[in-house]
Amino acid sequence: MLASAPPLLTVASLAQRIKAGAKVVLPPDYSGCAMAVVAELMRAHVRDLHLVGAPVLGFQADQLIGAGCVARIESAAVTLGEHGLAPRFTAALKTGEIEMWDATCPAIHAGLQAAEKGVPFMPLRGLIGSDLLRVRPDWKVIDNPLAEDGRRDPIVILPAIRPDVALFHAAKADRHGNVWIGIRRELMLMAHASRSTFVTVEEIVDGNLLHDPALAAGTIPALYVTALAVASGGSAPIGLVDCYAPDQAALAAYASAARSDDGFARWLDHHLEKVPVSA
Amino acid sequence: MLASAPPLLTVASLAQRIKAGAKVVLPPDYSGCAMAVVAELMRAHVRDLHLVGAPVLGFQADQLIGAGCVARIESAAVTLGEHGLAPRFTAALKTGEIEMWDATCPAIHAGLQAAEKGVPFMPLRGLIGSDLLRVRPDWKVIDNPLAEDGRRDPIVILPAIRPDVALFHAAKADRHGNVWIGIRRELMLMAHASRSTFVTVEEIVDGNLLHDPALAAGTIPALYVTALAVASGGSAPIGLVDCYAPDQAALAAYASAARSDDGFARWLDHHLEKVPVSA
Amino acid sequence: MPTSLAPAEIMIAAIAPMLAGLDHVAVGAQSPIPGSAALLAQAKSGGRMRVSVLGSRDENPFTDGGRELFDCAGQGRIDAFFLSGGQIDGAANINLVGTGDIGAYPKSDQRFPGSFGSAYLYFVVPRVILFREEHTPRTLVEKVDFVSAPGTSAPEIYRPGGPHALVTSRCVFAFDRGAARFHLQSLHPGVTAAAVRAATGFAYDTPADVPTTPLPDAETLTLLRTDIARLVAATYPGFAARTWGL
Amino acid sequence: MPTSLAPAEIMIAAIAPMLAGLDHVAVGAQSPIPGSAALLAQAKSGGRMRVSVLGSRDENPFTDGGRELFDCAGQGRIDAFFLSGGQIDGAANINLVGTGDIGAYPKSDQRFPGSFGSAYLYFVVPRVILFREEHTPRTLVEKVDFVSAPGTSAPEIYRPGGPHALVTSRCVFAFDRGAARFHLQSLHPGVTAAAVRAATGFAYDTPADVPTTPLPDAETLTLLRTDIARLVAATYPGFAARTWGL
Repeated sequence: MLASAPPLLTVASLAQRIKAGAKVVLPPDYSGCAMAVVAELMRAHVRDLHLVGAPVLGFQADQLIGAGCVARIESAAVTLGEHGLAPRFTAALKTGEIEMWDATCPAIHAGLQAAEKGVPFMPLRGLIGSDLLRVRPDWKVIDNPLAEDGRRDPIVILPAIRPDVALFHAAKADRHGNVWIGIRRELMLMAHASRSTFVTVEEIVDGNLLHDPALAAGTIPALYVTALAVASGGSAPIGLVDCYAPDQAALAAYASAARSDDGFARWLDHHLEKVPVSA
Repeated sequence: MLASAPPLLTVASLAQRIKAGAKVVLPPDYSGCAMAVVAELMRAHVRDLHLVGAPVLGFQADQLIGAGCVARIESAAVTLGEHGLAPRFTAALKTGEIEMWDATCPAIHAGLQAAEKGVPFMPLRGLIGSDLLRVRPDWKVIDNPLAEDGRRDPIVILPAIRPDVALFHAAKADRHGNVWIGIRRELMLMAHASRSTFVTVEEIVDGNLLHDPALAAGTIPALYVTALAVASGGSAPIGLVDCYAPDQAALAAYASAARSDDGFARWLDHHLEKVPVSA
Repeated sequence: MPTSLAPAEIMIAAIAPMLAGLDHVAVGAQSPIPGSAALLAQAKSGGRMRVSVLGSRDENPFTDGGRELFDCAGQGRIDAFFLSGGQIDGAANINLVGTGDIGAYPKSDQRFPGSFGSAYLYFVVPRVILFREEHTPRTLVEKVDFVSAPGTSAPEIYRPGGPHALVTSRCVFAFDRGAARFHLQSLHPGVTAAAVRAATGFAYDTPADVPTTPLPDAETLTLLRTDIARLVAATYPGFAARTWGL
Repeated sequence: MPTSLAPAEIMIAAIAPMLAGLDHVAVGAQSPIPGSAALLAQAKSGGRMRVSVLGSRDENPFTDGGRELFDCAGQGRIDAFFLSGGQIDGAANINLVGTGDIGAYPKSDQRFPGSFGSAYLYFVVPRVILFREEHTPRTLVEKVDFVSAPGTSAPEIYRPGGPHALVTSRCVFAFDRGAARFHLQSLHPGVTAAAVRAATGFAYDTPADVPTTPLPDAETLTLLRTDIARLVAATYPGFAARTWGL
């Protein structure tokens, strides 16, 4: 089994596998964000990423937009939460630098589930009458083909969302490449739906997570994992539930600095200096 | 929180909540089967059940059919596994006593997921050209409405499966009504998809399963649980993974006895004598 | 009657009775006022009410990932939810995307974070309570610039849910789904109907006699400022600090 | 050349090379012969091949419930799977439902357990290997009475997968998807082409020269009877006892 385990890379070499133009699905700030990889993507000036929020985006997206790495955002929201609006996102929309595919949370979950199931679309209730349908020409209203005898029942169908890359951070993996995510099942959905999955973890543990009945229930099997890297503190300053809390001062400092182009540029220089080159 | 916990009943009074004519979804033999409740349903001669296999059925269905409790089976298969064909099922099909809705495993999963998501249908690949479509008029072939410019792309859509009752057995629950199922996520899907969920467990544990990050990942929250009962050994003789093994001798004895009407009748009398009235 | 109620406390006290008798109330992330109201209503129900608070360590019961809240609502298991809007209009349409001509989308004049789950939950949760502290012609507009989620739908549209009321820092509006229109239900202490009219960008009905928003009795206020405040602080520490100095 | 090969061992040895070079082979519950072949092929790959065995404690990697095998196949992550049939016909249609006139459904003459996942997996798994020990005109029929899953599909049908070969206790048939027809690929030791013809209810092509099914060399047979047999015994104890006395 070990021979088929995904490779254990450095953070930088893992980041190098994420190419310009890739469609990358990222978790929300409350799940596991691979901030160490985000730093490497910014350092490498990876271009034209299509970021998908599962289902919303925060600091990761704002930073990548500020660093010029993003061509398109597909998300139900982009926000720094209690730290306010996402300033680089807002600025980039104003300049027209990025394309925006506004969505609603369950539509993104449904699109990822369609990819997970290998079906081309998924139906979803709601949405009809929302201007989201005006700005999302890829979403379509059909009449429910199973509606009772001739009754009209309009319903929206959404295309599958199949990202090239799922990228996230988790507490632990084993040497077989199994990754423990606990109740953060959106990470499992991301891995199932995506062509490749890159994960950073706090630590590699001994044994096999799938052989422990309690841990297995919260584990993404190695067969979905393309490559791993150890990044201790890899989701700082956003934090990782049950491991470390958000660094609110650092997050506030970012939110403040990113309000201007210059402020962001200074923040980025300083940030990349602090993140060691791990090649 | 305790005030909103589902009630803890006896096995018999839990069984009494499952009414004649109910659409009841049951797990396969390798998941958790509430055999103690099945015995009470047979004792009470509950009639006209519509059993849904998630996605296949085994001993539970064969026994309930033999006891005259079943009007319809909806399943991808009915089998006693290494103990052979399901004899009461086979006999009831011959007499026309039960209606049969043959399916295929992923179609049942998809139908339950449609109910879980509150959508009226789910698409599924495959199936076209199968005679299952001839015997399942509720399944329909449509042209994928999102197919590229005019290309024909036939695809099957399946109606949601919304059972009245999900019934299963699990290793443990807590006093809040949360039920631990580990990797047996089909049980969670069943609970999400059904109007009511009845669960027997080996034991009630102290504390709150949702507050333990490892156990929470394999836990069905109490909000989906209608009522619980403690049934130690409640899935014998089929067995419960990590708790107790199948009693192959008892299973073989059933498979042999159930080959004839008389043999089944004797087995049932003897079986209900052994299962104490718990009311 | 207790004195010096915080504006947030008046809103909390106004929302809580709207939840009485419900089985399951869910609250989105970063919604401390609805969250406090739901926890208060739960305490008043003797714990019979289930309250699910997204982003809470102890009050979040979900174990199937980010989709579960929406699936749960789609199953009909959530009786009430809360939505806000950068703009809210008189037909209870809400805008969480941005202001300005939709033809210029996505170059909004002012960009909001995005629609979150509103375009779905507004349709399937029976009792959606709108809340917005800022009650000005800027937030309560005649017609939203972008409909994240519509207040009402044509009869053929599947819609078991929809708006119930709008609670602001000045008053409570009740919503009539048939008429697709708000009416002024109650005024917070010290607020006049004329002041509400001046601060509101949309048309609504005003009954001859508008009562004052019922304020919490002493017992309720004590409960709110002690047990509930402590629960709230676990999920919304900043809000609890600002409101109750916790 | 080892003597006294069990019939099951010949089938295992015939299937294993069909899996060479694949990344991920999945095996259904109660499929000991394909399961043994997959584990043998995995050992031959130096562990590079991933094998997922449903119902196995150690070789089953799935953590998302019963649906995951099918989702995983739909994602294109399963390269080979195995199906059998109560009836299999010359166009590789398989019948897992029952015999007799379909007009009498569900009152089959002989009822089989049901279609399981065949009506889906046959379409989406690139290399489906059919297996059936009993090679008689009763099992290998001209036309199945009920098509659980069709062997081929019209060009407009989404179908990345389909049948690759049919392995029985007598021989190996290869399947040509374009022609929708089997040809005799190899005969197990001691079996004649005429005997296969007499035992087969469907038409197929027979090349002028039909080789003997390659048998395992001594090293492979030792591997099968030691390490692989032990792995197999953990999931299929009855089969391992019958075949290897474990």
